[in-house]
Amino acid sequence: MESKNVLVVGSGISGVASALELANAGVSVYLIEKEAVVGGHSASFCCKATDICSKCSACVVFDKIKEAVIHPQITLLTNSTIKKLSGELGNFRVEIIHRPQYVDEEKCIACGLCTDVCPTDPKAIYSPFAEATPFSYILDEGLCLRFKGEKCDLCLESCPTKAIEFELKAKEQELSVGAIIVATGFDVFDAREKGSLGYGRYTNVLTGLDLEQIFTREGYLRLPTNGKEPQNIAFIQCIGSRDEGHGYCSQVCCKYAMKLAGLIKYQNPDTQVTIFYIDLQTTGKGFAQFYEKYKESIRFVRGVPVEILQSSSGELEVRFEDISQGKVCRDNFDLVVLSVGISPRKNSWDLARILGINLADDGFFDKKDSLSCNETNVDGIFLAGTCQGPKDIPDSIAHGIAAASKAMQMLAESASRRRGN
Amino acid sequence: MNGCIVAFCCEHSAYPAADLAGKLRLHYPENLRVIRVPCAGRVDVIHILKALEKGAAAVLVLGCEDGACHHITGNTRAKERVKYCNMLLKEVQVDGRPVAMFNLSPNAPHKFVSAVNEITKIIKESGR
Amino acid sequence: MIIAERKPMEEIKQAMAPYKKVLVAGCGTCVAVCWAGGEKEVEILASQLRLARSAEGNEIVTLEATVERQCEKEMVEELKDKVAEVEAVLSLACGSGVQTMAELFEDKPVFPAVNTTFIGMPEKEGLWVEMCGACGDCFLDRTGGICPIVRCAKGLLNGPCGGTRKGGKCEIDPEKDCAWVLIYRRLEKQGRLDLMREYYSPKNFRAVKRPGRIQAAKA
Amino acid sequence: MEPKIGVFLCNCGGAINNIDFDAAVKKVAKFPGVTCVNLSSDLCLEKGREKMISCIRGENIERVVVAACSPEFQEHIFREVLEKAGLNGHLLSMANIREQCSWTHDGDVTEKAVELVKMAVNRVRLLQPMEKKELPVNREVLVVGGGFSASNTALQLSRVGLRTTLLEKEAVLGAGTEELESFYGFDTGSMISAVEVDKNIEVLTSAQMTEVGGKIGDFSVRIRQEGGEILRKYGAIVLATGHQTELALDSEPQLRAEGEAISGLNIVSQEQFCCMLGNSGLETEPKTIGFMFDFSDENSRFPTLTTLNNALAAKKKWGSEIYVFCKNVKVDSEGMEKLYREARDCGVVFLKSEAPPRITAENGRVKIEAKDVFLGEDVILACDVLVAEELYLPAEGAENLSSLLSIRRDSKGFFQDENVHLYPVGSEKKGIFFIGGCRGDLDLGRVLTDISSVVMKVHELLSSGKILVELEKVKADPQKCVACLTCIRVCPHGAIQLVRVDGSKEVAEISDLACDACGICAAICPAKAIKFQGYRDEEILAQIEAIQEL
Repeated sequence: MESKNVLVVGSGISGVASALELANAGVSVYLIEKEAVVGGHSASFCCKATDICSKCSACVVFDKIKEAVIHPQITLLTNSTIKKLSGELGNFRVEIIHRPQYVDEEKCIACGLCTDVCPTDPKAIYSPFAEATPFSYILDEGLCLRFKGEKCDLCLESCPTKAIEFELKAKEQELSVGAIIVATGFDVFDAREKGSLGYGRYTNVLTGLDLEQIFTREGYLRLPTNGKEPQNIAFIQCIGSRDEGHGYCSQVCCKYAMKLAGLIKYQNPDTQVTIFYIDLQTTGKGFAQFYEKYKESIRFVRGVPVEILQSSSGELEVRFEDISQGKVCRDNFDLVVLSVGISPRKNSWDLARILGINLADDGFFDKKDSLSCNETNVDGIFLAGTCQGPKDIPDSIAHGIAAASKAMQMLAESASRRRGN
Repeated sequence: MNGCIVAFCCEHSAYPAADLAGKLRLHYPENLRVIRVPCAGRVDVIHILKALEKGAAAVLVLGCEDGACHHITGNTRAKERVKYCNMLLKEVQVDGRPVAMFNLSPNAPHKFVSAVNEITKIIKESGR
Repeated sequence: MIIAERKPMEEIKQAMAPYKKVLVAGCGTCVAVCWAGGEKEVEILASQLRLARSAEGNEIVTLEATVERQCEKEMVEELKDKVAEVEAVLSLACGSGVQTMAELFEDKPVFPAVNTTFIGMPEKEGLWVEMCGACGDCFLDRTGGICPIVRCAKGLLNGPCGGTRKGGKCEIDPEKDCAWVLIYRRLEKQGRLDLMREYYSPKNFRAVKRPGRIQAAKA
Repeated sequence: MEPKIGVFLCNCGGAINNIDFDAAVKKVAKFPGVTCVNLSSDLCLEKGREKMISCIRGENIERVVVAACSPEFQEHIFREVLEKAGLNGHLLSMANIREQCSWTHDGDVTEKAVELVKMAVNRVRLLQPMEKKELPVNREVLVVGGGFSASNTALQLSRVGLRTTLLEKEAVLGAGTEELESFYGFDTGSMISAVEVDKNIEVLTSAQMTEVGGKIGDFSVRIRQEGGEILRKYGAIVLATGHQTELALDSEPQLRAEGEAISGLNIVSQEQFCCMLGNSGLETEPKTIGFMFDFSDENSRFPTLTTLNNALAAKKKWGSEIYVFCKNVKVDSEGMEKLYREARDCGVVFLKSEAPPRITAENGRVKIEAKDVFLGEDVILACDVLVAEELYLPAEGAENLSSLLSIRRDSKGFFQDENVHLYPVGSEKKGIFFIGGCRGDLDLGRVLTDISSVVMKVHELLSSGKILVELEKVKADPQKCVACLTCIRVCPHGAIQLVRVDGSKEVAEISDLACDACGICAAICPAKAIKFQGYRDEEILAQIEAIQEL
């Protein structure tokens, strides 16, 4: 039986963009997501506007997610992953597993009554982060007393719309779709792997993603240790990019580092900001103006530091080679931000096995050939976004729309071939 | 109740930011009254003057960030109109009550709250 | 079309000081198109007046009306009952509109709220420039369609003067193009440069009887 | 006669706990025109909506106010509820008493909630019904340009069943694909033959647009070809006019050569170097080659891409010594870091300097001096050939094309304003799209993505042949309009045109297809002739009236 609908795996910005384009073109879309909330990493990025918009597209992500969640043609399945795939282009059968979601996102109205009555500390049922869509409460099995054998259902009683349900088991479902768009996104490079930089040991060493989430949730930057405003900040580029394990430039770190630096300088002009870099990537539409404006006020040092030590006073001492003087220097900073790059998903290997698509040598999914941008070696399965390689938000959206376009073209062709004309 | 602040909120940026501020239970003064408009460029000088005539303590126009307006020139036009409005008020020596424009994006609830707090501070200082 | 500019607020407030109830009357044609006296400007001016007077503690009641053209007796006639209710009329029309209103309602004082400035056209959105001085003796055909009486700062008939700046700019205002340089270039393009050699005797402005009267032939 | 208004309050299942709903219901009942007020706790669930429909039908209510959560998520659901109850979906006004009232203030906020409802009631009283209608659109697409992007767009559009016209100002298709051929082994010939054989594509060569009018779904384009002019109608226009490169030689201060004139020396562009590589009959193969990029233009990726590919090709073909002078190597495109490493492994020397190098001439060879950052001292190199830095610029003719279509360009002159809501391929005018080099410097991966994206966007707009619009949402009243052209100049989406109405009078007409409902024209119209349904001046002023203790 010829199926016209499409399965989009992963609801990051490129998955959402593909789903929206197909839905607006009348195709019915299954959008599955392994987490409880839609949006992936880019949903938690902050707006980096100073007196003018710094073109980071975080608000476009916000708008598109909102549009996708309420779109009638898109069936959203959170907490679900692919188990098995069979069939071929135009007639795929996909088996999906739903992890039990104890709070039904349709019913939950985020009133917070359950959190008030919950006896555990930290609370087992809590409000999602600011950027979460659907904005429904999350129940953590690890903390909840009921999953430790106790008969506690205080939250179940207090819930006005009966959204909480404990006796849920993982359930399976089979979908028949015409094409599949893989938009599983990326893993943020774990900065702990670079032990000498002290991420995870020193609280004032953050990653780029941490800084984004601080601005999204608090709106301004305070030192994690003492809550004061940092006076002296360092950004270290190429963490987990352009090194032995990652033979590629993650394309996003220089841009988000400079835009965050611009935001910090705008909020507090006398903060000193230093960016340690290998090659400054100042490309992209609209970035020339931004770079001209902040070129003078940010100190750029060529060369990536190797070690960060925390002195007794809590200040971070960064050891780096100052190339212009040709000797090793030590500078003190209140805060160090490691601009972590984009790495392939840890579980991309077993998804590739299920779908039968190849992995490229750098760990991302492989394109069919150098002249195609979404097709994979399996007809009918397309790649969208950072699962195929590092991209920034506008490129991920464009890549998602392109994947939708290719899926739609292939469906149109296979349908006409079947009709024999 | 020392009079209300009337805020014309663009439905692409300021209105969703106000909703997000609500979801995060961020608090701001109660005397704010939000009027939803399709774009900051829809707000006309007469709307602001009529609000002031009705006794508003201050009038806010909240639009998208400069350069990120869904309708390209909506927020710049609004900025011009607010400037023109302030000039009109100065002509009649009624410039004790602020008319201000703020730019923000839909995922910046903190900017919405700080805009409202800033205007409330200005009103208190001018002793309205 | 006729271009006008709103009078400074100080003047209008003084004119309206003695009155408690006034009619603010706008005109829907020329002054509306140049954003000086249309329906929108009527509302803004009325609102300003009410704000100013309530700040001074002596309220003013304003009636607002805008007719299609204030220089037509039949159209201004429609305001008859509104004018009856008020003590004075503040008209945002050009000079001829204000006088038509004053003629029809002689018992009530009529005050202009705009200064009628010139006959002109929009250079770009929001910027109007003077094009014609209504001298009554048009000789645009011989100056390539550019009027030196109005667009040359000195109104020379046989320009350009000796002070033209580099780039064909006017001696008096470096921003403005010298009208005669523009005339020269256009005539050059049309191959009618011999017109520049002609001598134009001064126009006899006194001969034009004021006020002008034109009786159409096919009445 | 006052319309009968029904107000539906929702306490959100108890989540809204700082509003005294009983007092609120009493106060709301007293508002003029309100015939029934109901309180429920689950308006957004199926049960609540059923009750609402039966109440609207029962009390034959003509206007509905819903005081509950934010309209962002629920407004379209309540519009469907009204339609099910037989009421026009537009006669609804929402009061946000949850996110913008109960959740953001502590203490009792009943007073504010009642006032928000009063504002919604005042507005709903003036709302007028609006019809939806499907307007027909022309399904033909005009693709301007004849290079890689344009031809591939036409091929993919024909695959989804849309007819395209390729407009190429040169005599032949396939211009500007030299780099693609040499770097990726792309075969331009097969692309051109595929275009010629495709019955959905009509090719007009050595043709140019002279005039564009109309709007999305109905563009009328005048095309000049060999002296003759034809007028054609299109539904959408895609610009794929590509880019051009220009040597940064004459514009570069530091490239002033002291002593010998530099014109005699062997300074070439990347394209010329590509051709040198191509032709085997070169008399003297250059022994040392210098490359330069990223000094006068730090925003382009293209110079790095072409330099790395040419350097590698030269190394393999002639084995000559290659020195690259640059400030930062732009590797933020797919596969660029791999190329950069491959070049270094092959022995290409990269010298990074902050200041641009000084070019001088020395007995017939090009001398380059630059202070290398890592060595910390001046490097002086004499080389046979210097591939000078190139500026990546919009194709010539971009200037008059953008004035022809009256669309905005970005700060470097490329098409597409730097507004994130237009990305990836849109413009501020619906139905006009840009792809490839004409909207910025894009590497091959991004160009391919652009092509497929524009195919999707055009398919979405045109393939069904009709677009559903709200009829006369923003309308200019012909009686009041004095055709002062202000709205036409102000409209950011070019949706307003002058049309002749009943014979002589010309008035402004707002096209429902092109209008994006922003209301800028309604605010600026001097004669207040433009009405924006739902946000008319009366409706906004009525909300201000409702604010009590101002």
